[in-house]
Amino acid sequence: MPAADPEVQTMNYEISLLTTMAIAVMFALSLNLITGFCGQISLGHATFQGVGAYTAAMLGKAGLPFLATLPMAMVLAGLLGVVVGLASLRVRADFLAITTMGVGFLFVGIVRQQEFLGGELGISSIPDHGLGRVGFMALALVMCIGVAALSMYIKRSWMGRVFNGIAEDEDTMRVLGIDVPRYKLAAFAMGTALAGMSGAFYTYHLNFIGAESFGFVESITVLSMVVFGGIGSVPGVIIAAALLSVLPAWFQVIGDYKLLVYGGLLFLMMRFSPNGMAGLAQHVASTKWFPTGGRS
Amino acid sequence: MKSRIPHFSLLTVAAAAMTFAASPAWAQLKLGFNVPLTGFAAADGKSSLEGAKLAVEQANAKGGVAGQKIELVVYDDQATPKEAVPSATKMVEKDQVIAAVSGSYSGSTRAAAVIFQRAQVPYVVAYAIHPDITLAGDYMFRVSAMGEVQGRGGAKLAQNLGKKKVVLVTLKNDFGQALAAGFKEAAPKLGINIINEYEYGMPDRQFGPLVSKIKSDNPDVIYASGYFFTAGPLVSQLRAAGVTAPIIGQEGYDSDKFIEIAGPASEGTYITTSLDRDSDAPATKAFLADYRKATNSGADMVAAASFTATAVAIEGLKKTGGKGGAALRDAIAAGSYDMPIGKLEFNDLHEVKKDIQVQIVKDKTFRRHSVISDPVLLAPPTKAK
Amino acid sequence: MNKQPSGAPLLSVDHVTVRFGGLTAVDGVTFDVHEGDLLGLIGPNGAGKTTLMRAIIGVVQPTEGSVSLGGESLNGLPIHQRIQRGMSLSQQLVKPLRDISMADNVALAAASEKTISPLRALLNVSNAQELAVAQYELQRVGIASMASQRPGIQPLGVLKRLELARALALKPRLLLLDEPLAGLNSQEAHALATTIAEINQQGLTIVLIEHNLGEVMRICQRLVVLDNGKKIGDGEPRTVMADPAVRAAYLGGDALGAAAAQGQPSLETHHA
Amino acid sequence: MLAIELIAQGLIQGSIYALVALGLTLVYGLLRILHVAHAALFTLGGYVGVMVCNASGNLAVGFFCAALVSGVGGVVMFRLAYQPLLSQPPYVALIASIGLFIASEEAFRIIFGAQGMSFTNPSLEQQFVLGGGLQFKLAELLVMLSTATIIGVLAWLQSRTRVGIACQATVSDPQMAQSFGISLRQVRDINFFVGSALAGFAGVWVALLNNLVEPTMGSVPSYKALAIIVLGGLGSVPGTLAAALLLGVIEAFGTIYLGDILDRNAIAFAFLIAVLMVRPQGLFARS
Repeated sequence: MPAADPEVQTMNYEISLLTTMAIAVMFALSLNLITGFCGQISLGHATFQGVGAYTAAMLGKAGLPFLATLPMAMVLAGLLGVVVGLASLRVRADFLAITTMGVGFLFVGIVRQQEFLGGELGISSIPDHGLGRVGFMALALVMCIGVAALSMYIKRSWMGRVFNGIAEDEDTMRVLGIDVPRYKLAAFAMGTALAGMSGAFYTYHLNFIGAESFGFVESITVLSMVVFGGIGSVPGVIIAAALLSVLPAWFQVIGDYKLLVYGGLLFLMMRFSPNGMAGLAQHVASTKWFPTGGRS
Repeated sequence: MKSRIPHFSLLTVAAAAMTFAASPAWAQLKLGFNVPLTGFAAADGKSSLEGAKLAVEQANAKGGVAGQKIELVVYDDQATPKEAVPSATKMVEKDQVIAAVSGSYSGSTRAAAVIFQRAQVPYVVAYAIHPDITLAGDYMFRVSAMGEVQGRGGAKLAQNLGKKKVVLVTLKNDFGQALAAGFKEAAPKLGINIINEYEYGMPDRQFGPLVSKIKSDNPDVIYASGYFFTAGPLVSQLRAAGVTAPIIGQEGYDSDKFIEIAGPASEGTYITTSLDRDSDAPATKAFLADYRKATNSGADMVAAASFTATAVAIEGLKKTGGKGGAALRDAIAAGSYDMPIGKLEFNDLHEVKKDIQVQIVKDKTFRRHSVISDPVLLAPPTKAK
Repeated sequence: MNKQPSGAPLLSVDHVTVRFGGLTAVDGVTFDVHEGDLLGLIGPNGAGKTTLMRAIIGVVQPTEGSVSLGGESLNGLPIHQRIQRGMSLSQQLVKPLRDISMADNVALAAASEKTISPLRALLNVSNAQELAVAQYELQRVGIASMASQRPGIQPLGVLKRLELARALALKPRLLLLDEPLAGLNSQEAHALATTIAEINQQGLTIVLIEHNLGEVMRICQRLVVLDNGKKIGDGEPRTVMADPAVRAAYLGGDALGAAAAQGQPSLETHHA
Repeated sequence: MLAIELIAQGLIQGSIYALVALGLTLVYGLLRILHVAHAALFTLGGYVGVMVCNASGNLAVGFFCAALVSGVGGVVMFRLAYQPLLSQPPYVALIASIGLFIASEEAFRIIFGAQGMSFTNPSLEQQFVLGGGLQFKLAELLVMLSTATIIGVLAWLQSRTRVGIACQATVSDPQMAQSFGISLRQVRDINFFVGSALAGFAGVWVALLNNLVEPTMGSVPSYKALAIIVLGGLGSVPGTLAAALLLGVIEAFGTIYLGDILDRNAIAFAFLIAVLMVRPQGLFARS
């Protein structure tokens, strides 16, 4: 194994951190479509990242190049998303969070029992993506920017306006002639497909996956990123996802108190600024420096 | 309707300050160490850290290596690959560790192994038992017996105890599965009949249904894999339901906490491990005493394995006078070590071939029961396979 | 300018019955609404008016009978398909979207072709055309000056007009108004009733549920009276109110009934 | 014979689920908050129970202190965390509760150590041999007995006393209840106290059954109780009890006969999702 030339080698830490950030932002933005724009709370979103990750891993080991596994990962995750979406339409609004949580446990429970998916040992020795560490990071950043741009576009389009209406009051939207179930399914399909993409990147970034990496804890973490950033706010979610995804690495210095601080931050943000960082920024902007008041 | 948000710029300032904290680096021999200090594996992480620290303190007390003190650079990887990758990359690049030791579980250690191999940093693994770790490359070393080997040892113990019908209770993680695979591989050759196998998850503590089913199976012996926080409740519930068949455990049980939790029910439990409490070997006796002095608690298998892995790395450094890379790799590979968990020599796959110590719980403590040293049965995999 | 009732009715309610468990809220009600009508649907509290309205709009599925629009049965269709077929409802409890402007609220209704399917909605961004429609409808109901403000800070009268503007922006063939005057003082009620009458005269068929008898008598050409789920009166306002059965069931024979019986409601009528 | 034992084990596990889920149902029925941090009070009860019992040598005192401390803890959590967030959308309280739960698990680890705690001399260990080789620990019998009595008393309180009726009224229509002179704050405090005390009580039972309390013992109840209150129909005490016991028995049979297809959690949630597909309003709630 030839040693990579020292200069590039010292940047690996930053490169892997940036790649982790890009994947986390992609994943958080995909949930933001479902929960942020369309108001459907999902406590099982890591399941769709898992579907994407396992699809990419299996296809990769079967010989497909990384870029070919990407669309397949998105399609499969999106399909499962539609199925879960259909099921969730039958359920009362406040049961949706618990139903999606149930789907999350079902996914982990089934995957870890299947031998062809590596069972408890997970899937390892996944072939290299062949783009080189910097190339892979660049692709991840490009796709991440693409998802952000798509989110901004959707928010400004009529689909975004309808999603915003559904999030606030479904019944009124029905009376305005909106086919609410189909819009919810569209949000689920897009959100889960993008989560599948982030899963494919996750697989090739860590080149080793196990069912445990897509469980309830991960679903809570990504939901916290969206809510911490400011539900529905694309810049807020991007910043929150980037920060929270590498927080454990920065918090090494606090070591033992890392999760305590993470839990505390989550609670304090919700307690004092329910609209997350976006709400905080908006509040600071509207009172301190711009007395004329931005959007109240 | 929006609630009035009080002025809270303090929160944003606090978040910003966090990002710039960095640890100062001195010119010393840096030894990397990834260990789960938080999360579900924090209990083992604590013992592992104590063991590694003891080894470093002892080495520094004797003048360190070639006049330089050894600094243990500790990273909490929460026993998950997601945390292990950045930690390992940072150890290799930022801290530029000369060697590294794993005090963590298999998931995180496998992910870190790839990074240390690529950076040509020797990585000595304490108790993570997944086969992929040493397959990652020639810079990888493992000081404890692999899961399959321990599983085969367990089958041999069952045969030695003259038991025929066995029930397997397997913890659903790679540790449990590797042990079960080893046991199932050896059982038919030793005339042992596995009548049933049941699985349970890491968070499970109540085993009522499992215990009832085992009672109806009425086996001669039970081979149950787990850690003290799962095995303690399992053993006490088995005995409470009137199951009297002997129970064979593994190094995961090997902690005083197991006896404390299971209480009187733990009496007579066998475990296949590599830390012999009644050993007359000086290294083991010294370690047990030093550990109790340093932490005023009894040493467990995880602490002994982490101490051993750290000591092996340090002895390698002594031989190369503090040089790392290929020289350190060859020095470690060639060495033979007298450690608390036995006499160690690495084979070509850098696995160790050593005997299995069988301990039994007698009046509230682990005592020596027997030693299993079947060179064929317990041979670790070699590069050829 | 009384509209001649043209041939086929626009909305026909045929023996509609709605039962919840043991309770029969609507019992075999039948009536037709023709193009251009302004029909008042009245009756004492609990007469089944709102339940009938919900059966027409599709919130509730009738146990028996059928509702059809322009000759086409609506049975089994979800709400949004009834709306897409030209029906529109202004709800009793006004629920505008609070974090967007009044104009945007109405524009959302005006964009019904673009939002017919999620894909088409994704491909359309501009709302200039819809904002123009919104401006026109808001102006038509007399609250154009507040177009860019948020609904949250508006008085009830304005919100009721916003609800009306939103219903009109759907360009419906039939407009159902569920107690639009509820909660308004007499000037506001009178002004809004006049606006409703003008919109009807501009050619829109309207079915109005309302308790404010004074205004109903003034602007409606025809009344249907419900009591205990049954239809007990259908026809000209004055003849219907003179019918003893209606007065007995509806007013229990107290003062207001006497005034109606004299045939001179104190308010002047606007029948052009 | 095995079937009887499996049912018995299912009821034992179901009793623990019932005690935890009951508190959650009272809180969710009242405030529509997904109170994930409720499981932290379960863990707190476990620790207090073990420490007090080890110190005083008397188990009953341990139970009493655990219920009391957890109960007060619940009310404090309500006042500090949820009261100010009542006007916010539901996900705000959910994430705040998750943050509280993560922080509390870590606090337990830092204060009480990662290795967990056990009873110095575990009690209720005596064995009971019933007919046909059925053998139980005294603790296993008592957990079922105490759960039944507590829930019986609670159901009686809820339907027969003024306070109980006030609580039920507040659940169905807070504004209406207020207009009848019921102090919402008082009702919410009572519900939080009783619900949290039950969780603390359950924590001590689990400590007894496993002879182990550890920082992460609340992680499974934190999400499983949510599944139970949905199954039981929100806010209904009998519904929650029935759902908890049923889930316990289903898990007992599931782990044995479905063990190699689904793990324990997957079985519970497969059952929940199947029920919700057939009866969207939950198993025992009226439609």
